[in-house]
Amino acid sequence: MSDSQKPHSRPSEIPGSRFRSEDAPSGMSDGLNEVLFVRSFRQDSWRRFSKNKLAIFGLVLVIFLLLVGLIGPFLVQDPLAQERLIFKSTPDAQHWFGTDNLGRDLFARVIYGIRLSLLIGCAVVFLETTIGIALGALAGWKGRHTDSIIMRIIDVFLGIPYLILAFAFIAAIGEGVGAVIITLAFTSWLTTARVVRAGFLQAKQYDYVEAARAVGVPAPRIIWRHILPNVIQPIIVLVAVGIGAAVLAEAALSFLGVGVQEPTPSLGLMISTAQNFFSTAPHLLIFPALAIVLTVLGFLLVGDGLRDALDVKE
Amino acid sequence: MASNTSSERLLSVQDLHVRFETEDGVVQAVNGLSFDIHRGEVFAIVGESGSGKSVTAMSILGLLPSPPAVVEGGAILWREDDLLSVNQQRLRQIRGGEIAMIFQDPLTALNPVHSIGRQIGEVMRIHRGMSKKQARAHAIEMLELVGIPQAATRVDMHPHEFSGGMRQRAVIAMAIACKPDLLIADEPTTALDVTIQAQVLDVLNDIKEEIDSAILLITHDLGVVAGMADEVLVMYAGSEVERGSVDEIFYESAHPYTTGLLGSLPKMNDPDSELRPIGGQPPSLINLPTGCAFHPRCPVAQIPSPCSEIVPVSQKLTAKTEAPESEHRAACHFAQDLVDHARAAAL
Amino acid sequence: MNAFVLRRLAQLLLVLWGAVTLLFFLFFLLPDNPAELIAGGKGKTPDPQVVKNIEKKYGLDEPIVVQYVKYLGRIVTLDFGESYADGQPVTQIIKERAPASLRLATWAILVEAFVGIGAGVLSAVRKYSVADTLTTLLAALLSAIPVFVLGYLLQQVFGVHAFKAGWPEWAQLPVQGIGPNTWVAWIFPTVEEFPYLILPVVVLASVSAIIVARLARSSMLEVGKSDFIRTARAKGLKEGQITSRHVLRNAMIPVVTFIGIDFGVLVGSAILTETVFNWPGLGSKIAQAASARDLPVLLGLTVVVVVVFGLVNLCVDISYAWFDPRVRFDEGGGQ
Amino acid sequence: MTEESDLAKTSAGTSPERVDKPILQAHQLVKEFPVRSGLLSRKVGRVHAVAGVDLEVFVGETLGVVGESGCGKSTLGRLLLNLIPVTSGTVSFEGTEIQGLNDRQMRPLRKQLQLVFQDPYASLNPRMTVGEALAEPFLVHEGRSTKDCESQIQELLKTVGLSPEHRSRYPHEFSGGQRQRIGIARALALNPKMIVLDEPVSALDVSIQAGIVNLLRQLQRDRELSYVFIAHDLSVVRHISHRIAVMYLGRVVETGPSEQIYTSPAHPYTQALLSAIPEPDPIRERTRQRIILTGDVPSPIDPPSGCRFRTRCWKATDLCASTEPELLPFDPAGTVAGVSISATEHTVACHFPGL
Repeated sequence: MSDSQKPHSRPSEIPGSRFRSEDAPSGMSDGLNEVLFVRSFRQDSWRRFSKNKLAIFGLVLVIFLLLVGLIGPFLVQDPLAQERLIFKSTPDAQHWFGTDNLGRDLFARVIYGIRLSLLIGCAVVFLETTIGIALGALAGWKGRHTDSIIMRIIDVFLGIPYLILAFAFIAAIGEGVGAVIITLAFTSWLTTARVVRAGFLQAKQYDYVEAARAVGVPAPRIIWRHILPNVIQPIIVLVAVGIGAAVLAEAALSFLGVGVQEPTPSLGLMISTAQNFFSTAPHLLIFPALAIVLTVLGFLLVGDGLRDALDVKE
Repeated sequence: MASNTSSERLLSVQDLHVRFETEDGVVQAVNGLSFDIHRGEVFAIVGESGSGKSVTAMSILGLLPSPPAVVEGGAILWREDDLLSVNQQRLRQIRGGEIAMIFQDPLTALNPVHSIGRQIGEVMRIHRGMSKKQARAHAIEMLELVGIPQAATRVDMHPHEFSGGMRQRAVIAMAIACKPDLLIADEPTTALDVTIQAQVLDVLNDIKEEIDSAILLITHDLGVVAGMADEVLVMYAGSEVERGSVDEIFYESAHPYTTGLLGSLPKMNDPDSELRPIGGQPPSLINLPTGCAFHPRCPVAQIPSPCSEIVPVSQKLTAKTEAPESEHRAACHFAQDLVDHARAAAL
Repeated sequence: MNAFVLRRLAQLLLVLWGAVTLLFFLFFLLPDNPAELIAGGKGKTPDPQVVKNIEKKYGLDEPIVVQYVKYLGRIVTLDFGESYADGQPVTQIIKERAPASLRLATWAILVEAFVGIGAGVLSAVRKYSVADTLTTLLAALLSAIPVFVLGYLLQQVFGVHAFKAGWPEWAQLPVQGIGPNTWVAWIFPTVEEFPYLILPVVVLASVSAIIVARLARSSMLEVGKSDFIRTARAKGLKEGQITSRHVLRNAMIPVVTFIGIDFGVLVGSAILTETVFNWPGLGSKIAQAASARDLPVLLGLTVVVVVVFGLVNLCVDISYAWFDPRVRFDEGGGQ
Repeated sequence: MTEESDLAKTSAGTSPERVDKPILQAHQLVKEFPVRSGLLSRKVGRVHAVAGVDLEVFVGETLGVVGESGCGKSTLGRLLLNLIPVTSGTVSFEGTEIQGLNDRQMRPLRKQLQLVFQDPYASLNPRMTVGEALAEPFLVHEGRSTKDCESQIQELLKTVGLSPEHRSRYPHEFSGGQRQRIGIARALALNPKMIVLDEPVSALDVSIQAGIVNLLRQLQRDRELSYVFIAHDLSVVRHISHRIAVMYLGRVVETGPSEQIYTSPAHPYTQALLSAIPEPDPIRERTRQRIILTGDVPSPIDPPSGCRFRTRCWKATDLCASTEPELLPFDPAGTVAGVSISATEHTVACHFPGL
């Protein structure tokens, strides 16, 4: 970095030290920022998040669904038990959502389906984020050839449409819950890695990172204390959005018959089956579909709210 | 020193108040500022970050983003119009046509996707109804006027192909394209290197003669003020603390803040003198000190009274005999004493 | 400019090679023996002799690396092999099905771009208006509905319900297939074909269009805050002129990038959409091939999709240079 | 000769007597950044950021490095600290060559050699309290936790004029000047012998600048610190420096005791630079003559042949285009040339030096 390329950085370029509002005047004398007493970043973000009605709605939805996923299965009937005499029955007091084409309690299946969706979503995002941070950090910190190689790998992965890549992984490792988790994780770490890499490249230019080096702080501590906390915001957003995306992707794979297999209660699979009976039993499709929509919606809204609150730029 | 009171008054800002309603509270950016600008003069507003000088400049053309900015009370008179209440059509006529602006950062002030010529020509097309072709020809003329070599080829280039100094010249060319009566230059050289700054100041001085306008110069650089300005207004925390002719401000400063600013500058001709910083920190505009906003940092403040209790009004100071028209004013309870002291010391 | 295009083409080849390699090894390292699949299909135990013959016929008895090199060689001559399922040459399948997918995708992208950008610009210009709030809500809802559910709902409403409730003729839409499929006007549908196109295009475009709208909105607002907009205002431009001359083109830069990247998502959605609407394109075939483990078909069609994806992004990059003159000149400099 | 060293001493002004022993030496320092392009990031050019710089810094003195943006002064500062690898040349600190040492090998030296940044907003991690930031050097070098070095942190804060209570606050709660004081405190933590100050006051308001400059001068007196003070603001540089090196496009074009550089600049660029500074004195401003340079600084990717300044120089001849001038002792009388170069001497790289 020669100094010609390094513009006199303005305070507004530093994360957390900027006074924020969607209508913040740009090009306003930087002094205005300077004299404003700026509250701590966390308080600030929370305040913005809590003012966002949609985001709060999403958060409530997510908490509710998490409770459903955690506690629900202990309260409902066996989702696999077939009550042979009541196929495709409409909702009633005993079977709140009715029964499916094999006479299984749909309410129980939807609850289990939500649990499975959340389980898959969280597991996928955990794996994906771990891989993404590791590779992104490696590329961003090491630079040069390591960076080039990782970026080329990402290019290749990005060059293959997501669902096709998922088909390929599924083809190689087989079907079922575990395979779906691994498949989705290995096909979705790209964004995280790119974001982390970009964050590292930027953070490496920050004066305080250079200051840490100048004091003699060893690399692991620089990464851990100085860089990661400052690239974590976009990752938080990606995690929230990622869970929703994984839920959708699982549903799509199961819908196409290459994901979770019968008799495991998966929402996508339920919808796939229900299509054949829509005219006689629309509830078979509506309830699982509603469950997916609410789950995804919750995480998307939380993600969007976080994006605004943390002021993450795409 | 040209005496300006007799020449045509162009702009009159009267009791201007601007606040910003932010999430952290209300920022009082400008508190009751008044000044007049006459044809042919360079009027400088000097202040440090947060003093409200740029906000003042932007409020003249109604360029403050609202929200969060709220301009309340006061008037900005331009000829017969009050710019704060004038209709949109007339305002657009004035913008770029009668009053033009030069911004601080020439890189961001230019649209990256359009050619320089198109951006300069645009002003002519709006205000003079020129055709594309005429506007381009005029743009070349303007670029030549501000000293850009090979203007005929450079006119079709994009901003990123220009160096910093050339960009600022292009911005100036754009501002003077319609020969405005008032040119507002908001920190026109702050983003530039010293040798380039000298070039740009030179251009500004030349075109001032050329278009016979007035210039409102907003800057924090007292050196630039000394070289360019006729009249100076010093701002601190959104208010006028002192105003007068450039000589009065530099040689007979009547406000402790002005004195402090001058004292904190390194002197080229006296390198070994100890710098005298102004103590303390700039005030928060959300929570201004009571009384005189400068009192917590002021070396001559009498606390509690009057400095921390009574807001000083800007008072006219007795002029030196040879300058009867002087409008030297300062907002300090001890302004007259300080001036007398300064004069006594100079003798 | 030419150097730029050449460089991007070279990059595309590299990505293509990487993609083929990745997919080849993923597909061919799977636990099941492909020959057994061909002989008996999933879950059956075929005669070992038959399996051997098949292995010989398809060269599956050779080491994997040899198969890989041979496959690469064949791809270069545009030979993607034959379907395991029915022996049809993959090239034949591509020829038959690609135009249908192309028609669907082109129209979907057009709708996505125009509707998305239009709605986004409207939202940005009338910030916090009813229309703006509505797009926000719709955006959240639409991105949460799985493509196949959306498709199915539309089928029920405009196909089944419209018919039952006796809606006007134009609102009763076909829900399956592509119609006469005459291809008189290439990707432009004939009058008879048009109704078949509506629902699949709406489904395919909806999610992306809504993202484009959100992106265009935030991008417009972001650009609206930049210094050069203030300059434009100081010049005396009308707000409308500022938007059309100064905001729009700058704001479109990230939107165009997104539309390019989004093509990959679109392909994924197309697989689902084509399946739901029984559209005879590449997407539905990919889905069939994937669940039937018809590897040559899957691999061949994927190669086509990757190439098209790459070309689309190349076009995006070129149009980028028009939107943003900085790109044209930055080629030599910087990282 | 003697007269010149006398001058150097007087220019040191209020600072302690300088010991004539270099603490930091740079020899033929070169830094080139590759310009990459193309598929495989091929190198298509080089930014000649620093192109063969020699300099020495003595114990207890301030060397001012002056130049406009793009002259390579910030890059030079980082090279002196081995924060970026050199392309060629040597940097030795107290006789030890430090170029090419890796981060671990550098660690013991980091105690001695410190850095203060231009932008007080960017140089502090927004997520660490002041106490944590100041404790970090102790943690890294002495393995002590924040609690163990509580008293040192309080002492440091007092030294730079802040209150010890400030240690639990976050950077955003401070004003620009206060943050710069924290940055200085961090640099001082391990009691360094030498600090590179990269435009430490350029981002600050004038009323705040003066306080920081005074603090730096006082610290130098109290601790016998050596400074490399990088700046584009010539008036501040003069105020704090004993010697000055003027840079243009990656090269030192003139160097000497600050008094001489300011009163009798020999290089046309130095002359133009000095004349371009606007002075806060209306009468002087009205009367003085300015040298206004034409054009802009050429690109460091493709610098001019011969003398790098010749494209903007009013004295330039064919000689300047063909032959690169060496940094040679400047003798205003023009009688003797080519005697041994001592570090305190006034040297200039120009074929036609003088007024």
